[in-house]
Amino acid sequence: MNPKTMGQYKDREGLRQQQHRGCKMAIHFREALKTKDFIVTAEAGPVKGANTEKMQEHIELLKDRVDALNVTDNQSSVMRYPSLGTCLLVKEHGGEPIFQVTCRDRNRLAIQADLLFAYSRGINNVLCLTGDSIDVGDHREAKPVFDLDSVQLIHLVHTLNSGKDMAGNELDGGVDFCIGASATPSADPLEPQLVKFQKKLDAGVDFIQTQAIYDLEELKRFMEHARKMDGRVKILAGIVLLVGAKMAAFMNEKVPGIFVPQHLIDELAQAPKGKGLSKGIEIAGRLIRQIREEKICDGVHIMAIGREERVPEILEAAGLEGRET
Amino acid sequence: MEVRARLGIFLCDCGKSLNNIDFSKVKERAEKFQDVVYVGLSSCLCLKEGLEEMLSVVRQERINRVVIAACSPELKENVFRKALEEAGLNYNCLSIANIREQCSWAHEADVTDKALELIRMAANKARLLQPVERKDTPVNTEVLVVGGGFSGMKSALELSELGLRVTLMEREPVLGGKLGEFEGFYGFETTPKEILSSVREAIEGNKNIGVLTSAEIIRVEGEAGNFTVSIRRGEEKVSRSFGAIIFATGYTTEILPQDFELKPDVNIISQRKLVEMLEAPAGLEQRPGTIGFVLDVSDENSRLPFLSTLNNALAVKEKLGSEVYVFCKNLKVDSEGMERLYREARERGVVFLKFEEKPRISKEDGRVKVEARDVLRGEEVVLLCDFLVAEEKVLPPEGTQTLSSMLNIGTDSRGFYQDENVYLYPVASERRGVFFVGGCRGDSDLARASTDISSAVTSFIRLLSPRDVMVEVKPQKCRACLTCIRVCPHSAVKLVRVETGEEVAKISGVACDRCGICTAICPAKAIRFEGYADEQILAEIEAIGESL
Amino acid sequence: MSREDNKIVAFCCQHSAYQVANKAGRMRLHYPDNVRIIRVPCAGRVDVQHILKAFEKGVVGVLVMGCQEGACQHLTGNTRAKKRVKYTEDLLKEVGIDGGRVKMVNLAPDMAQRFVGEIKEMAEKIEGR
Amino acid sequence: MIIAERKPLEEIKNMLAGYKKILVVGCGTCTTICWAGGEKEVGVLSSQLKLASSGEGNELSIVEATVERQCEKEMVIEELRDKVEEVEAILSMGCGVGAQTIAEIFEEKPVFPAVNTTFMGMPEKEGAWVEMCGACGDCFLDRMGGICPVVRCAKGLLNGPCGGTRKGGKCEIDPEKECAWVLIYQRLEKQDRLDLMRKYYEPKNYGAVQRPGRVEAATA
Repeated sequence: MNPKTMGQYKDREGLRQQQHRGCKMAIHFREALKTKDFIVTAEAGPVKGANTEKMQEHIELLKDRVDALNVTDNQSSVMRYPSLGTCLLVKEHGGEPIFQVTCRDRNRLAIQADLLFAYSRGINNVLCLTGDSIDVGDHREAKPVFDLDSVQLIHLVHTLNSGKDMAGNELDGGVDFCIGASATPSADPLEPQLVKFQKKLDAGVDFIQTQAIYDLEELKRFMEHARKMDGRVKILAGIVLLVGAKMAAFMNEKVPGIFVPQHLIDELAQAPKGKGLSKGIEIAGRLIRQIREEKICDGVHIMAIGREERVPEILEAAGLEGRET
Repeated sequence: MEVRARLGIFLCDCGKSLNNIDFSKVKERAEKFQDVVYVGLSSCLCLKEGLEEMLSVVRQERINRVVIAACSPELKENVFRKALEEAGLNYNCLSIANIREQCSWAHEADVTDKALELIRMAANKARLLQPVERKDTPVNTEVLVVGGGFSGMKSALELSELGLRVTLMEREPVLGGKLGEFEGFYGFETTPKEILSSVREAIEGNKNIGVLTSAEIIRVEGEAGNFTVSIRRGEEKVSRSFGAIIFATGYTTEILPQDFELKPDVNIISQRKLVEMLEAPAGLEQRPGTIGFVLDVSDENSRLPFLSTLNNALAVKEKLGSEVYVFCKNLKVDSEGMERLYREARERGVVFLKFEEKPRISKEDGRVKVEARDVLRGEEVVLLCDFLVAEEKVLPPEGTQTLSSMLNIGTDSRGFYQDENVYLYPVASERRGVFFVGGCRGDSDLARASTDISSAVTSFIRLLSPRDVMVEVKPQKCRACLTCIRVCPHSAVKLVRVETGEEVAKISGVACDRCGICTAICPAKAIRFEGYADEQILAEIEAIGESL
Repeated sequence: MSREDNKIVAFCCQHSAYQVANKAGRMRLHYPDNVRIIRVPCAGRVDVQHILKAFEKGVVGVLVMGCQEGACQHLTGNTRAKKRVKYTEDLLKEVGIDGGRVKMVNLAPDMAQRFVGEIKEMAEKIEGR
Repeated sequence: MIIAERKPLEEIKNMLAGYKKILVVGCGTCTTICWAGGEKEVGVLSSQLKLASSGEGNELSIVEATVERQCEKEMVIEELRDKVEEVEAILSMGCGVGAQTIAEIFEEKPVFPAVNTTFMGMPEKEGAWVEMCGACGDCFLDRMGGICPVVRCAKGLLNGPCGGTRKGGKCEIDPEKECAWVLIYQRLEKQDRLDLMRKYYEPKNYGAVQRPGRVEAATA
């Protein structure tokens, strides 16, 4: 579709239908949020380099198994193939992308421009993030931008949705994004995080994808708070695939905001040699199953960092393989 | 105006004993050093004859800086300084080259060249020495004694006997402290209560001692000779000045410490409870047949529990006639008279049992059952006793940490004042003019407390003598960066406003302990330490370089 | 180079190391005679500049000798000296003077043997430089 | 106060390559107080330069000076006028402002910075400083419990902590550093003013100070 013609669609719904022409994916993610009992999203991590073959394989493998595919934005501050570009690939393959936007690398001009471009290409979902610090990545001498923070970014997307830019100028051809944000259920202390979480809800979000969670009690406690704040928003629990006891211990020690309980580390450690990953898949499946059965939250977001090809196994272990998307 | 240095070098061969130095060569070469007007050799510079000769030369040659090449300075420096003052020279115009211990004796071969270099180092430094003025800093002679127990009251009395004013402060409404909690000192005619009341009486009748009860310190500012202490008494707050502060804040005991895993009970009791029983034996329903003591489970460092156990065991024997068993790991009898107490206790039939593993304690038929393995006999012992007296852990009193940070004075690993720093031991602290006596230095007995008190009083008297200001801030160079205030280990530096209105650091001559840490660290080089000033140390270094 | 040109400066705290040096002399524990002792009131008085100046003047090794850790009359004097010695070592490395030529030594007043050992070690080190 | 750090000697030596006579100038104000370029540091650097150059058989001639405030033209002129004549280059141990002031006055001589100016900070203890202010030109400490997230939060966030906060309220990038937002929360909670944190803060006006910044007092 030619972006120049976008302006002619005054009716947003019409615009959306126009964009969906020819898409294989049955339901738009916004619809899935409304209609599905249990929502499943997964993460597609862009590669370092211009060879997109592997990503395309992953997209092809996952697009019909999940409700949407998140595309990370220079994840962990490591420079990669762009989020926006990968979202386009997802679209080309008929998948439903969630465009992850961080505030680390672009100022308010660049972010707005990227969002306009994304929408013009049928990318309708955006996950608003602050972004990891430059210091954890591979370009530590870069200038951190952080012109906006995640809450301001959510407000910004709403501003664009209302047909205006941040400076109050009218847009020729508006947008209508489905907006998501993140949350950290295992933060310590939790209270300051909850204040910020409330601000995100107040700004108006359609869905929340949490950081990795392993302790379901912690998740339940968080959900209690979250439901009191807003009963409507859809909350997807973040599940990061563990590949072994070592990784779990490493995450506990080094990755902020993540806590793997000792019993899971022990379980991984007891797995036979070379079976750590299978054990990790089993654990992820079990967690997802429990979340779904106990209706702890509205869905899950699977992050199989670097092992996207194993996601179907996780879904199978969770009893979700073959469900309608 | 700078007076040109006229250096006199006095060599001493220590009774012709420093054979590996060729003194004639030294003399010949040293005469050529800059500003030297005289070089002489003596064999007994430190004796009357040598000193007199030196003095006459100093006068004759109008020598204004003296270099002595002899034994190590700490041996005769004061003798030489005094002598120089007789000759009308400031005592600081002396620099000593240690050619004996650190030269002749330290090496086997001929060390004439080394000796010469040491003398040149001393001469270089001597040229830059400045006469030191003795400043009589006014010192407040009133002392604040904190803590109205035995140690505090005794300190106040001793100071008042020297004619000094004392304010005695106590947190509780009455004086007395812990002493009353002891049953008696076995073998002493007077009881602790009698000692206490006689000391208390002496305090009350003493014009030199003011007593403040129910009083607490809220702030301490200033330095030795001039402390300002803010004190709270109920609603009232007062600020008073003192020359020194003696802390006698005592100790506290944790009855049935946590690590003992015991709960107080009708028949698992504390030493204090036992003392109450012993004071009024008539109040007991029946005379206890067996009394046990358990010691040394939670704290091996304290002496006090052993002392009270021995005293109380003997008292039980005397007043109740019960059977007494003492379970302990190690018995500490190192305080004065304790060995005798121990022997007496054994003679009187007190049974001591040595365990390695913690005894198991349970209740049986309303009595206390103690099971332990006696390692000396090598057998299991089971004792049923009517009362079990449990060990008390000796701890610093409440508020010790608050005081410690208020005073900027550290505590040891157990939280008591005056850790084992050899230089400050026993009663001094890193802040001049602040002393610790008695129980607040860890557990103490009357003998140790009395020694503490005497040392503190002596130290305070020494503090009153005038001191020379050796370390000074040059106000015009000071940038008020507060570095010296932050690093001074003796809290001797503070910020003052000078005439120009600027704030600069100022070092108290009385509180300063002359370490030079501030001098080394000052980023503006604004602090001068006479005798160890940068230019003086560098001049010594220069002398080493010159011969290269 | 003769030993006389290879001089060592030892800054000695008057409370400990200076006494130790005297003790070594009294015990006639001989040590290399190229060491020059400078008496300081506390190791904490020794400053970076004093050490650098010694090297400027051609001295080839510097020892800063203070009290045992935890036993400084001025509490932090010896630990500050240790930090300063470390820093000076770095500064000297920057000008091409290898590490190990400045050393902090902690001594109790009775450690004469240790004192002599440290002097000998430094003397050997600079001889082989 | 302005905080600075001495540059590595290698970098300074490279700047000075080819110059024989150098003036090393300290500043008696900020860089003295932060131990980077006061009279003492001037001495240390000069000593080091002499040692390095004599090791290379090419001894530098060094003049030392310290100006009370290197950012004040009058003080620089007064202190350095005569000394500058005998040297070929000037090494400034003042902050970037000081170095530029000297460069502006003695235009014919090259001026080199011997320190890196790092931030505006507060002494934490002797010899340690922490950044406190980023000179954003739009102060909002009144709403932040007196804690500036613009520089004390690694990301300069305005609406609360990022998800990277570590256990115990430490910063994502350094477990030794406090999370500014946890501090703000605790401070406001103590003052019973948490409402301030719950409010939404619009993106900051980063154009509050127009570069190059210039302020002129209305009464000047």
